[in-house]
Amino acid sequence: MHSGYWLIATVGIPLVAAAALVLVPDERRDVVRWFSAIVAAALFALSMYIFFAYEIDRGGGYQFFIRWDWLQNVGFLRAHGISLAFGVDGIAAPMVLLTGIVSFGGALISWKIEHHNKDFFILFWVLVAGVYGTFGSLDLFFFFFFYEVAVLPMYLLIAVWGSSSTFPTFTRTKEYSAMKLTIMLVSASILIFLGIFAVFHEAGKGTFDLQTLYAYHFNENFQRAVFPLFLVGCGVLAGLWPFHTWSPDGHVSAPTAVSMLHAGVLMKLGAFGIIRLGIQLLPAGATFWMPGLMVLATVNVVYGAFSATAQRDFKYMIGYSSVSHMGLVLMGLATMNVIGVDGAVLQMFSHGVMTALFFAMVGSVYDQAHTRDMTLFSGLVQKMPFFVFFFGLAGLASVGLPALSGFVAEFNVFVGTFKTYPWAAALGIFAAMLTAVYILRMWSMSFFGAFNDRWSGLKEMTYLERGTASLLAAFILFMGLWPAPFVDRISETVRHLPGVS
Amino acid sequence: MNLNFDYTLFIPEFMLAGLAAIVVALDLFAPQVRKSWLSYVAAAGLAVTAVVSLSWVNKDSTFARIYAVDNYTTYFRVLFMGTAAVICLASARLVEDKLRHPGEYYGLIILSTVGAIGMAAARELMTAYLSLELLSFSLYILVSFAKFDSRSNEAGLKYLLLGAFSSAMFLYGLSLIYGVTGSTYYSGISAALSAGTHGFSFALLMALVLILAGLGFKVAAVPFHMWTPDAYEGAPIAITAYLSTTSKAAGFALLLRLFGGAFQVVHNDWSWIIAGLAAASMLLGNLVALQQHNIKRLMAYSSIGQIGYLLMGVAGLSHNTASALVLHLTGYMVTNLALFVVIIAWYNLTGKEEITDFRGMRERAPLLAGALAGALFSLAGLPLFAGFVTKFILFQAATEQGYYWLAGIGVVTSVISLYYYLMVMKEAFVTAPAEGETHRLRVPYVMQGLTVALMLGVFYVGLYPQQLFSAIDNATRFLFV
Amino acid sequence: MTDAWVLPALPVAGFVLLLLFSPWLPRKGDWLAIALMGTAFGLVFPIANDVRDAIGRGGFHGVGVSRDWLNVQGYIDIRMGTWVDQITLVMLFVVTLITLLVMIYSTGYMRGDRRYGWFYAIVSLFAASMLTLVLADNLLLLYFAWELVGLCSMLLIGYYNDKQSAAEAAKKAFVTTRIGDVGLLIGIIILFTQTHTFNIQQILHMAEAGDIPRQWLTAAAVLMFAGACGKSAQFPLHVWLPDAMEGPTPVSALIHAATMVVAGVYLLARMLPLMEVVRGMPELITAIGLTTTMIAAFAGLAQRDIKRVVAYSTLNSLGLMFVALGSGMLYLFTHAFFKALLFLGCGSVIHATGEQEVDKLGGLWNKMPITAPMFLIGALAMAGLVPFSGYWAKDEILVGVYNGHLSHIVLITVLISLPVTAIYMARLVMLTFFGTVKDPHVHEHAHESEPAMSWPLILLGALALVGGFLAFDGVGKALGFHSGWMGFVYNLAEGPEKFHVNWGLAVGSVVLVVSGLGFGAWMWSGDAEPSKRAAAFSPFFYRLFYNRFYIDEVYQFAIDRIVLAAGRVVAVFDRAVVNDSGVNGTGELTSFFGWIGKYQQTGKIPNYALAIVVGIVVIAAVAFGYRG
Amino acid sequence: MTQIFFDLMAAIVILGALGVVLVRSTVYAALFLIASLMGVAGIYVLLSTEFLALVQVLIYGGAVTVLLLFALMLTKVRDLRERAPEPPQLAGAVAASLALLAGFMTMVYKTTWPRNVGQITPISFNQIGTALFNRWAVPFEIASGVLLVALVGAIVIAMQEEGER
Amino acid sequence: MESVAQKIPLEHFIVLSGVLFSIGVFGVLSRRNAVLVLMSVELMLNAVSINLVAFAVYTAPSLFVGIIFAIFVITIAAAEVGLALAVVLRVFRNRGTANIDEINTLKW
Repeated sequence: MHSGYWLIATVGIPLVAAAALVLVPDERRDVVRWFSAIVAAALFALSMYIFFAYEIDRGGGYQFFIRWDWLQNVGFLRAHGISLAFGVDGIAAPMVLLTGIVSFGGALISWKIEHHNKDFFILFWVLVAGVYGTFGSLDLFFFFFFYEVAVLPMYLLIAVWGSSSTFPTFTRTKEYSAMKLTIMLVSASILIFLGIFAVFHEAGKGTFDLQTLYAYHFNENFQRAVFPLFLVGCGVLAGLWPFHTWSPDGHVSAPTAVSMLHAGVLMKLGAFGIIRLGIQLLPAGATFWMPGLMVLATVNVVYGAFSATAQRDFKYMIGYSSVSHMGLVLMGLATMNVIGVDGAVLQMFSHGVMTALFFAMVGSVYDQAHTRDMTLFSGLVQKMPFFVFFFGLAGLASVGLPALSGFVAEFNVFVGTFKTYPWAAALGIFAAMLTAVYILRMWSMSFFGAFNDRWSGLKEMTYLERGTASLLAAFILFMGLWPAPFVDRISETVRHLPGVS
Repeated sequence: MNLNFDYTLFIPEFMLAGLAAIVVALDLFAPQVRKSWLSYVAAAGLAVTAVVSLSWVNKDSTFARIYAVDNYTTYFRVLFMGTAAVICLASARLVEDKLRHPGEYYGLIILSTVGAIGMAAARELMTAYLSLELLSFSLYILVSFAKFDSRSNEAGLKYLLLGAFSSAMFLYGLSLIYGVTGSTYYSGISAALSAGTHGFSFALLMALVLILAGLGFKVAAVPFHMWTPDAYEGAPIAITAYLSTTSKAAGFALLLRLFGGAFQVVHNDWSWIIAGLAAASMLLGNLVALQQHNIKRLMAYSSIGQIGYLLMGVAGLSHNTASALVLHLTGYMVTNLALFVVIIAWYNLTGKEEITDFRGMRERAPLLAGALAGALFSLAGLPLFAGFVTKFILFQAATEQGYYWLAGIGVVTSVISLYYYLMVMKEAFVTAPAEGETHRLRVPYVMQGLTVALMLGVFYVGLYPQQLFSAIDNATRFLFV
Repeated sequence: MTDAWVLPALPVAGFVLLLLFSPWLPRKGDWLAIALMGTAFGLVFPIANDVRDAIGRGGFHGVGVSRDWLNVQGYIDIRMGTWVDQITLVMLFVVTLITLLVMIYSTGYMRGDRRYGWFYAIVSLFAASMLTLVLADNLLLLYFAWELVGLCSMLLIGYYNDKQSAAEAAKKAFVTTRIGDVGLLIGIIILFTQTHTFNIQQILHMAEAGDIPRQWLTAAAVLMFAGACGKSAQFPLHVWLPDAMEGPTPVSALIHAATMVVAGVYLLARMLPLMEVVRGMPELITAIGLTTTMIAAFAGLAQRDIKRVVAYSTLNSLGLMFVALGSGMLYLFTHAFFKALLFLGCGSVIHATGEQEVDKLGGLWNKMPITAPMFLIGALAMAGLVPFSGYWAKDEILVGVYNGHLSHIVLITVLISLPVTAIYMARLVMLTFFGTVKDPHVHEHAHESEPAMSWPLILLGALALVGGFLAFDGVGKALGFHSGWMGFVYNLAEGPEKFHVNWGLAVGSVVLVVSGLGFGAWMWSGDAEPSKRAAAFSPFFYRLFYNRFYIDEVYQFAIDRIVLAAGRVVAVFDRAVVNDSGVNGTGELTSFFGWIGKYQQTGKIPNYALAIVVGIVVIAAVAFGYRG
Repeated sequence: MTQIFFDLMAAIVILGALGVVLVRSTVYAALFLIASLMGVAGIYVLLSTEFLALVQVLIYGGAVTVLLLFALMLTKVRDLRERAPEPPQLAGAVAASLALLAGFMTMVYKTTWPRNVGQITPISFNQIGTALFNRWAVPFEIASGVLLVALVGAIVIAMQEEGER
Repeated sequence: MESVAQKIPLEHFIVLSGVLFSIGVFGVLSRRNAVLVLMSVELMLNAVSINLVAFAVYTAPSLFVGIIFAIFVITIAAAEVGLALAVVLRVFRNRGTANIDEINTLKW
């Protein structure tokens, strides 16, 4: 067994970093940058360690387990009432790694932020802490705690460092997007909130400890009644149709690193929540409601893909493609079979890295051109071959090209789905084809063709950006070519999930 | 009957009375002393008294069964004195700039604290009522303390007239209770009610309604809340802070003691009323707050909303909910104080109190802006800050009593509240400062210290409330004897 | 044989090395790619030798070796590995050889190009993927490679990235084949869910043993066939191939003639036992192949771009291979040579003249003494004139069709296509190398290509000339195949299938081809007066052929008016209904309630007091009502 | 006899109260208030609580009413007649107070009130004093606090500051 | 004077106090002058006192808590009037009116 201190450090380090940054004077921008880069690197290393040190042959249970009692024997709480219980299983481990990768990338990409970069990184680290905390928590209270921590900095991150855009038919101000994102996400957590209350009350154990609650067998009717709360509550964060609109608008307005984290890890929290709270806690409820989720997920997949084909803004397109891809995650979860859920978790990882890469790329062109309208660009490849290369790589991953991570994940999802809902799988694969349509549409529109002289001032990506992109790309390839390290960990846990056959 | 007439129980109250006298005397007889020193003296005195009052921890004694000094009282003693100390410190600059008679100002704050403590400690109706009036009278005066500000006068008049009106209602209710049970002791009432003289039930109902109206007015529960926004807006800003903290908390201290001690046996007769008030408060407070432009009015409606959350704990009154309620109350007070310290500091520096006037706070006073953000997040119930934990526990306690629908309204309105808190934050962080107002502002060290200390308090409640919650749990145990 | 994975590994190494280091390598590293490819080509022979020896010993069943790639114990076990048998071997030989030749050729053709290193990197990647495709022992790896060759194809079609048309063509190629791939993927998944394996041999066994429910088997077969159609550009997914000519010509030769486009044929050959089990499947395949053949033949008549004509001839050939359904391996083999030859010839012409409109070329015979005859050989082989390789291969197909249980209409249709093919090949040759010089300026500049380009032409020309003789057992035996080449390729247990000539068909086809050639030569001789008259005579047909039966327009309509329009509708719905009404509407409604509540606050004391009293009265009323 | 006395006093109380709330002239209203409060004192007498009656007369009759009249004079120098309330306000007031009254009446009607407590022993001033300073010392102290606060407050608020008018 | 309890039922006092209280409420709701509003509040407080005394006499005469309570009520009422008048005067001095309809700058 490994020490749980490593895991708790994933939350502690960013929180301490945020607190430490408060003390740095505003003007010392480089100190902030270097400090954050070092923190990010440390977290990345830590995440790698946690992921690779997770032992496969132990039946997929929780490792790196640690428990610090936090609030107990008081009020309605009994022993271990609320404890800082941490541990990762085979599902959380890849998510921890994902967070490490994306936050490292995000921190590096944010190097060029000049405006109050101290504040930016404080909020950034709080966000990262929240994400790590959610993935690591084995306590219902702290799960929700960190879940909200992850949402909390989003408003300022978007509203202060984001950008407003004007489109032919409407305008998206950053304040609007930030507000919508925050309000929608917090609204969704209302349902989780109530669900948690119900679960706690029903179990009557006086504790929020998840493992204790997992051991309790909830009445079937209760499960059916409460599961939708978790499903929709977490689903909104996962971009569940029709509660997805916060996501594309949020992307459009967010600064690069925030978009990366937002699509890269934040949306994963939702799907992760469905597993942790929904499936694990209320398996019978999950079994009962999953056909409904399958319908919604299919709508997600197809709807997102269709929407994406009509977008002119890079970020909108990627945003809607995220909706579509997160739909695949939900689809995988809805199968309730090992391969499908495996695929869903793989897709979470894959989409996280891939979309982070997307946004990193969009950021590098937007920072120079101050527009993201793909119709205005043309022949970018001649000026920015690296940019196009990485963008293309991410695009191909999202298309589901083999040898890239997207394929492994989508394939599992489709296989899993096909077993139970062939029609949904067929529609999903059809949407994967639409993905090719919009990715290539963008490609041929903006990257190829005669170079538009208006953009002669554009420069190739900086070395820092290339490095970041390479990091992300490396993981796309790693998972695409050799998925075993991921699949071994995930499947070992998934096969033991209750209700998953 | 063997009654205990131990006057040592009142040492903290006597100290406070003495302190008030000292402050007034200092103002009167030493005019050359800088007036801000008065606030330090008052705050120091309050702090010392708070420490002294700690010596009654875990002692359960009453004065003639009228005035209990148990953990509950001790808790609120410390809480109220702490709050008063903060208010005194925070008002220093304001009083110097805008108000006259600083001695009386601080003296009244201190005396009002006595009233508030009395409300928490009283186990008898008359005492409770008189304590309430002591607090109220002080507040009437404090609200209209800005004599030359017609808004302050107006606020004072409204508060006073409506306060008198509603205290008459309250009294009528008390008189009926007295008629129904023949006692003014909580224990006597409880005993009479559990003896089950059901013929009285309609009078009892009427009495409960009227008492709730009176206390509802005190804590500003809808529909008895109408004075709140006006009084908040008109009052000197530090008094607004005081109104939103001690005044409310004292109301709840009384409510808990009264309903826990006297009316718990007829829980079914009133719990739904409080639930209704809670729902109405949460909804109206948070909805109307959406439309506000003045920060004080906004805070007024926000506090109405908060009252709704707290009432939720009263509706399903039990030991657990009471603990949760007091925990939330504490978190709310600390947070609100932090927020108001920021607002006061900003007001002192800029003289403005519209929400749009907060623009550029991040540039001009980063510390204040940071605290503002933290406090607003806390009020909205987001984690890392006090509001999340306390609200979570409060709502959980309420749902344990079956009030899922209330908790539902509670969380929905929390989200609504997040919207207007974020609008404030938007001005502070996103909007650029106006032309020519870009220079850094120098926040006095006292205010800086207060801000930091209160924010640490917010984090303490939010991040590790075990001791606090245990203490509260110990305190609320005495409610139901 | 068990080490066959080395074959794709070599070009993969080339790809990685070039991708990372090509800017710093001398000549951008083309030598590296060529050397690695050459090694791979060389390594085919030991493998072939092994297989041949194994067959000689009897009981050869193909050699597979695989490793775990993704394993969820008890649920899914994907093993990646190689499988070597005769079909594989044919493909390996073709792929490595053609790739090598194209790479050599490209040193001349692509010289000085800005992205020279990238070109070699992608061609290496393509070679690797194609080799993986043919070596794959399981459907998933096959799909893996299938998609990757598609990617390389797309990248190379869009190689001239400053041309919008190239980008569009690349997009079209990828999306169109992707439609087929969707089918393939679903087919694979269906097979997996029914058999719990991806291993091709196991699946085939189960299919033959009838272990797979009929309806699923049918679905899988049809869907996989759709994949084959996409990749091999069969009707109705053929539209991308002519446009793919936007890529550099060597690429057209390699990918869009010799190797990638026959992947569909390869897939069908690989899955033949499964296809044959399904009722109606062979008929479907034949029908699709025939349609493609006819469309391509007629459309080829009217094209103006030299490469497009060859592209249609490719379609034509692919159609034939489909018609043959498994008996087309010889055609596949020889087609690779003569079609690569044709394309490289075209490249030579284009390189020399900088022009690819046939209307502007002409009279190049003397100017290009090597290219022209080689091109002629290729054209004649394509037309199927005896004794060029195409003849024998085509004869094989005709015999197969004749002997098969198919309707005579099939045979007649195929026969009809023969003279048409001959006519447009003749037209191509006449317009390019003979006839009058239309553009003196172009003619002036024309010159023979450098050796690096000519030698591959010559080699391919030789192969196109003699490749067909493999059909004779004697030749096969002389090369060391015990039962002749055909026997080697097709039959393991049932004994060698002899090459037998159906004289009627043989003579008939020759007559048809010769008459076609003659007619073509007459039509386009000199100033090509007869052809103009013919075109003027029936403008309808001319336009129909020239516009490729308007199939592209149909697609364009489907994409623009259905898919993209649906996308726009969904996007507008999302904006207007979901967001502006659903999300913002909720917010505004909430705000409106606040607005109503706000104005209850009148500022007047009596009103406030009234609220208190009303509150009390209401609560009391409820309480009394509840109690009373 | 007792009943008649009660009816008389009740009539005075209620008519006086009605006068307070209905009469337009503010000074008359104040005089009606005196009448009404004296009626209340009569009720106290009826209930054998003479001490309270005395207090009532002294405080209300002597102090409060004078104070009120004083205030009226100070604030309404020009116009001692109050305008009638707006119809909506009046309607609301009538409806609300009638509803409240109905509530009280229902309550009275529905509740069984205690009877026959036996003989009332008049309570002496002594007893009241002892109780106030002994058992009820705490409320008494607090009440004195309230008075102090009111005193200080009234002075602070009403005091004419330097430079004012 | 003979005992009241034999002659007059307790209800009469409660009805009287109820009516008085309601009239007071009506006054608060309908009067426009702040001083008159205050007078109406006094009526309400007196109603309370009547209640308290009546209950004291009828239910627990030996403890006479109600009478003590009534004394406190009267005390508070007096203090209230004093304080309120100070505030009214202050308002009048600043605004020139004691009409509560016109004191409505703080609203919405």
